[in-house]
Amino acid sequence: MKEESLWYIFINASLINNFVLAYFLGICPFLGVSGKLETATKMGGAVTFVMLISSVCAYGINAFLIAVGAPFLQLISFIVVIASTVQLVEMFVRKMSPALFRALGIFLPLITTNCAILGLALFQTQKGYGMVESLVYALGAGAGFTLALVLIAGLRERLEFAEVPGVVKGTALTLLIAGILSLSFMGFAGLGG
Amino acid sequence: MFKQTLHISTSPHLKLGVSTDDIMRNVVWAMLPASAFAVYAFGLSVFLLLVTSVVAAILTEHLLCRWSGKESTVNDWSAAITGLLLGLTLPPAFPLWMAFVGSVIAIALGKFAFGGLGYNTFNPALVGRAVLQAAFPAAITTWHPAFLEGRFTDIASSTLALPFMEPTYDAVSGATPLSAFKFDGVAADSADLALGLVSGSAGETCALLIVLGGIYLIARNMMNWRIPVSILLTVYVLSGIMHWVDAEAYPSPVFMLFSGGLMLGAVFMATDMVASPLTAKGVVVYGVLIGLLVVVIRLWGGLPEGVMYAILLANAVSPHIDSALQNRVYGTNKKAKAV
Amino acid sequence: MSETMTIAPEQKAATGNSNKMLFAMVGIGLMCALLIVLTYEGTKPIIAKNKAAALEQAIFKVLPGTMTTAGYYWDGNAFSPLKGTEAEGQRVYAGFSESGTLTGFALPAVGLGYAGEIRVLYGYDPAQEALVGFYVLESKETPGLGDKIEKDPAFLANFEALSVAVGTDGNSLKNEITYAKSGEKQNAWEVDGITGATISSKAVTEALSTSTAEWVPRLYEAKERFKPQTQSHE
Amino acid sequence: MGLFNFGHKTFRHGIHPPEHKSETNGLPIRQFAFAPLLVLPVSQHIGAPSKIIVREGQEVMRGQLLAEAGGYVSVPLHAPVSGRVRKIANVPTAKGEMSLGIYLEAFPASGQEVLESDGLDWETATPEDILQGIQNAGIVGLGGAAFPTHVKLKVPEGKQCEVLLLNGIECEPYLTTDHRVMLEQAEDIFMGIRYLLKATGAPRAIIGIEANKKDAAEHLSRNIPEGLPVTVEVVPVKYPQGSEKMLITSVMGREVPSGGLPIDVGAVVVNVATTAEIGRLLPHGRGIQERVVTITGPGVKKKGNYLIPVGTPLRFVLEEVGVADNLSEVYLGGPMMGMAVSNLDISITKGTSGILAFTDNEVRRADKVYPCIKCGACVDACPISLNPSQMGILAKFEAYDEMAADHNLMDCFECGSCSYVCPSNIPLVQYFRMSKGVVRKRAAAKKEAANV
Amino acid sequence: MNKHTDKSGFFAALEDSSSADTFLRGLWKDNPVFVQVLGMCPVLAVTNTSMNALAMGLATAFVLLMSNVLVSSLRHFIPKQVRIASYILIIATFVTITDYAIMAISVELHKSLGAFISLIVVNCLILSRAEAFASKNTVGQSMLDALGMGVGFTFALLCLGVVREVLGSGSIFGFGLFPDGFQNWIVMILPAGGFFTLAIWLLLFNILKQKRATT
Ligand SMILES: Cc1cc2nc3c(=O)[nH]c(=O)nc-3n(C[C@H](O)[C@H](O)[C@H](O)COP(=O)(O)O)c2cc1C
Ligand SMILES: Cc1cc2nc3c(=O)[nH]c(=O)nc-3n(C[C@H](O)[C@H](O)[C@H](O)COP(=O)(O)O)c2cc1C
Ligand SMILES: Cc1cc2nc3c(=O)[nH]c(=O)nc-3n(C[C@H](O)[C@H](O)[C@H](O)COP(=O)(O)O)c2cc1C
Ligand SMILES: Cc1cc2nc3c(=O)[nH]c(=O)nc-3n(C[C@H](O)[C@H](O)[C@H](O)CO)c2cc1C
Ligand code: SF4
Ligand code: SF4
Ligand code: SF4
Ligand code: SF4
Ligand code: FES
Repeated sequence: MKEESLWYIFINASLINNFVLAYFLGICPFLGVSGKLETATKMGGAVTFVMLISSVCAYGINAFLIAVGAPFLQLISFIVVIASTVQLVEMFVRKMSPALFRALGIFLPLITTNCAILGLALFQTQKGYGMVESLVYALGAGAGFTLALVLIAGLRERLEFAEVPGVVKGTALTLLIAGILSLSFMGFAGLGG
Repeated sequence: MFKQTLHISTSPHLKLGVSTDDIMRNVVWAMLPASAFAVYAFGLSVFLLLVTSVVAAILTEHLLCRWSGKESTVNDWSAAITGLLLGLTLPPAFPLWMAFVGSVIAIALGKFAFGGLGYNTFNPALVGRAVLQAAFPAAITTWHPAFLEGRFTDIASSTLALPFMEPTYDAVSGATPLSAFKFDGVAADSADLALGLVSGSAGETCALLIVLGGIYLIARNMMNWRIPVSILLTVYVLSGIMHWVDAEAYPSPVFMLFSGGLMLGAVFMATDMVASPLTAKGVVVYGVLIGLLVVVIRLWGGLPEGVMYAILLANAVSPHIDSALQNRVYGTNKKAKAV
Repeated sequence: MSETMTIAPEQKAATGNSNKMLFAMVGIGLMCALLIVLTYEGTKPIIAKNKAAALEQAIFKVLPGTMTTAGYYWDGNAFSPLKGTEAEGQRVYAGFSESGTLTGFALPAVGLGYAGEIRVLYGYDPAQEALVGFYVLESKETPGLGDKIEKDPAFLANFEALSVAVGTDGNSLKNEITYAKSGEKQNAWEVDGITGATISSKAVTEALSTSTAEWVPRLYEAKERFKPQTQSHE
Repeated sequence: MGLFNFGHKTFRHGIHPPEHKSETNGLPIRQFAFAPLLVLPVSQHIGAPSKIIVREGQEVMRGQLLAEAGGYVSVPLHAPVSGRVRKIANVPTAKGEMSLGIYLEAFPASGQEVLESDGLDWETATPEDILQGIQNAGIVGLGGAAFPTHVKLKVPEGKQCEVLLLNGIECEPYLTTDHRVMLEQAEDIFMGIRYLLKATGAPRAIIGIEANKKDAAEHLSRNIPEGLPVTVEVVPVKYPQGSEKMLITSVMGREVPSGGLPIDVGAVVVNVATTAEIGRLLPHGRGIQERVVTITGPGVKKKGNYLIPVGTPLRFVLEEVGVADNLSEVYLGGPMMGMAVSNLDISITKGTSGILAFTDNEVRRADKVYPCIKCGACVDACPISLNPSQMGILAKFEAYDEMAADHNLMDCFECGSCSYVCPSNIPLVQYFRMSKGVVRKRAAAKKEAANV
Repeated sequence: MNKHTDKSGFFAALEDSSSADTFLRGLWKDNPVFVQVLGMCPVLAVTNTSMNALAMGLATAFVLLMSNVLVSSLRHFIPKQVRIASYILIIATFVTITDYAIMAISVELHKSLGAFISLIVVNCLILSRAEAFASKNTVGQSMLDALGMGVGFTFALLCLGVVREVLGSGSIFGFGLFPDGFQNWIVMILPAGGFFTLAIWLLLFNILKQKRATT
């Protein structure tokens, strides 16, 4: 059976099956913070950061649950661990780097209930990725999330001063842009294989 | 002596004198040779295809303006460009009803929803095509051969498919040079490519006539030459390097330049100023990005052709290019202050 | 009715607070765990049955005439009956007819298609030395194009008798499965592709080619040793 | 040619409007007729108005002081002709408002002689003497801005003038006054340079000239007096090279910092006609009475470069040169920065460098305005490298503060290059003028609020 | 047991006119998808067929109902400091239960909903109802609220699912709608189609709102 190369895992998670544009994960922060480029970039960074950490945690938990024969606790443990990880990261960042905390601070709690993080944990388990593969997967997912967010933010900033018809303004326009972007990302299909 | 009252206007009192509708009208002129060739090569079906897409685009623009209580903007010619370009990028025997749908989407979704002329962040014609490609992937990848006998009297059966119905394709159907290369490893002859003696989308086959239209627009200062030049140069250099590394696996740079929609895209679609960056530097970066994406998608992606996706993706990046590559305002850098 | 309503909060002052928190969390945790375990235990047999039925369904599809199946895995040297913890890539299912004769083997294979992985199950009949069945387990290929690999009768006809004869050396195929452009199939070991879905049909071909090259010689050699499950243990 | 460094030095961006200079650049400067009644506003310059010192009915000699400087940033006004002060009252001005001024009735047989006072010898005069002399002569910038020249020449403490830049660019289409002045008044220019070098303490002077006036450049460089540290620099033709910032960049390769003055990069810029005036007037202690004006445009019959007394009414000028019947627009100054006038009763002032008359045939008016199509033409035209496209959109959405804060609105010097090139006919520079006004008003209001 | 606690019964709550309002609010005026724009991921991801949309809607409604009931009944027992943690625990429990239940009902359905069943845990609709409503109201009221929101959510999912399936596959709940040879609009069942369909629904709502505002 063909092994997925690390390169493929990365390209797949970031471009081909972009978490936001193809898997619809993390749509709410996507709609919420994609209005300004600056916040979009920070949110992307925060999500990638948490993804990397929770990816490792999820890998460990899953191995443990399988060893003890309690797969039914998977979901509950993932969500508890992600929530606590975010708390810990928040505390840690606040202590270690107040500047980084100011930059990421308000975004971290938001991430707890972001399905992209939980989705990442579930998918990597479903795909049976090992430790390194999981990390690369998390990196790709985070990069793809950030890319989608940053692209939309640029377009939305530009459209702030446009004669957009009143009924399209707001969420509808963001969704239309996301749709077109999602179509554009279809061009990456088959890459990295 | 002075019978008339004098008019007051604010300076400057001189105008360069080329207005937006002039530019748009000339773009249509510049596309006519390639369009005429498309009709010549593929016959009646393409004639109907182009008429349908143009009429649908103009109609949609007019009705949307009416509906939203604005003055109709069809006489700025931009809707005609969108319609014609969309038609030129579709396969020759593409069902007319699908082309109609594509034009409506191009104008309504690609242009009007963003605020109309000047505000569309993506190339409207390509938005229309991208939606069509995702909606009807089979129809848009079925190629009709060029120079069939009787093409001026017969209409391809798929062209006249009933609305909302699946088309039936004529048995004869050709592969494009790009898919022939990608899937069968056969490279077409460069001269055939340049002259348009191959199959492909209606308006993309004759590279020479497209270049001619581009040169006309550049000469009249109605098009930014940096965009096509940077795209084509990037494609040439990158694919040249790959071809040099492995001539078996990668096609020659000349093949890359003249095959598929690259010429049409580089000359008429990437140059849509509305969705491209503003500054000279920005435009070059934009062109290089498109060239890069085209090469990557063609050589390593799943699809044989990637010009449409490359341009749409570059459209999405262009606000960032714009903000990163603004000109330095006179007298505001450190050097000026240090003096 | 409930005590919580009658106990005024101030009665349990600061000291009691963390106790209460602990108590609440543990209480809720226990209740949740109980609910989950109950559900898990309650649904386990049904789910297991459903899954087994789905698998059998698929196996029946790729091995015509099969009535019973038995799972095995390759431990590196020989085939042993499944224990249930083996990786999917190691598994193979043998099918038997009503009379207990071997109808063939069902194996999974994976290829990289247009929109990601394509998982298929195919049936190999050592008696005919050919693939006799094919079924797509999972694919994200484009509907209308790539999904022809599941529906296109001409394409599926490829797998009614696709030759995979074992070579004279016994550990490789005489001819590996190869791809041919639509309508250009010449030999019994070639897969006739689909126009407009070249990528997907090539991916299927490659998946089968790789998998058969590895498994078919092994299975062919050991074919005598597979018996219906009741007496399968060797 | 080797004489001067030919033509690669220039500034970023800019435009190339049709020049239309050949119609008048071969015509020598001619004295214009005296109008029977001159109209002299006391505010012909930037700064405080002059203070009138004559009475109604008083007879004055040509060159006599009519009004004295109203402060430091102000200059006196001299009588352009001998005659009688008919009235002191409000006079019409080009801006469309009325302002205080003098109606001066010329004596029909007015003589040519001019009242002189004590001259100023450039070799013995101190810099302060020269600055005072320049102010006394009523000299303001003849390049168009009409800013009192002595103020500009005063080098602030701690700054040093390295180069005196003579502006002989004349980049506005149609105008040829500076061209003729350079050809015909080289002596005066060099004399003026002597005064200016002394006044500013600059060690050398550079005359900047565009390549469409090579004859002038050759003439000047051939006649540089022995020992005078002057060089001539020819630069490629491009609008708005005549703006002092662009000129400094073209010739010296430096950029005047945003919000700064030329002296911040060691330069003082003076127009060649201003310089010639200084060289002509100061040795004799005279004041400005007349200036060279190019009268041209498709609606003018007798085009030419005329020496016209300050205060001559526009109507008189146009009647003398003859205009077409279907006259449509008249501009004071060049077509790029000049002002359209509707009232022909206004008069020539010290700042008037040209009079252009256009007929209905030439004026392209009320073109349809399209949305900005992001063509980037304006971005490639703006010599300050602003983003007029974005600013135009912001102005449309009335986001003035954002324009000023993020887009350097206040650095726009209103050259109009962006409006000239815009295919969508967006009134860009017009938007920016208005926006700057709003921003200034808001800043003033804020300041006031803070003070209260 | 006094009159007060009596009132908290489900049927009593239903009789109350403000309770009917509680129920209807989620359906229309405060529709979680079209008005509050909450829980968007499943809305877009699993609405490529009507069946998936319905199943996802019902699953979410079930979790919402159960967790609202539990949170509401335990509202005096759970200390403030750990309430969010308890809610998450409770929600995760019911999601796990739902997950296994669906797997028991149909492996096929479970496969097509994929990880999105598990992702109900982080659907903020549920957490926000627990926090904003159930923790402050009686069991009966909370049930009504959950039902209203759940039905509203399901309704919105169906709005998308039906449109996407009809155009994208030419069928509704798997039953063919059109004569043979109908051209499916495949884009509708692709991710982009999800974005577009939701955008168009929001657009329609906006137009409706505008119409109502002008009349
Ligand atoms: C939107 C879109 C989706 C596609 N999906 C598939 C697919 O799932 N499988 C496939 O083999 N080809 C797919 N293709 C077509 C391939 O890109 C390619 O054109 C085709 O496989 C070439 O086959 P041919 O050379 O036989 O025409 C798709 C194309 C487009 C535009
Ligand atoms: C209030 C004010 C003060 C000025 N002060 C000075 C000055 O101290 N030194 C100077 O060289 N120019 C000064 N200027 C002149 C300007 O820098 C500039 O030369 C004048 O506005 C004309 O420039 P332009 O013809 O390029 O528009 C001043 C202008 C104004 C309006
Ligand atoms: C857009 C623009 C164009 C100008 N063009 C000229 C010009 O061609 N010649 C000139 O002498 N001054 C021109 N000026 C004025 C100069 O900036 C500067 O004020 C002048 O050369 C100073 O000399 P003056 O004070 O003696 O007039 C221009 C100013 C602007 C803003
Ligand atoms: C050189 C040039 C290329 C253009 N290319 C396109 C194009 O590819 N697609 C399109 O819809 N409009 C194109 N237009 C027309 C116009 O810019 C378009 O209608 C606007 O994008 C609509 O706002 C082009 C115009 C010019 C001048
Ligand atoms: S997990 Fe829930 S809250 Fe997060 S993006 Fe998805 S739907 Fe929205
Ligand atoms: S008017 Fe202002 S913005 Fe326009 S080109 Fe001139 S300096 Fe630039
Ligand atoms: S020149 Fe006009 S149309 Fe072109 S970018 Fe500038 S403002 Fe827009
Ligand atoms: S918690 Fe989930 S549903 Fe709620 S806003 Fe966040 S992502 Fe969306
Ligand atoms: S004419 Fe060019 S600056 Fe005056």
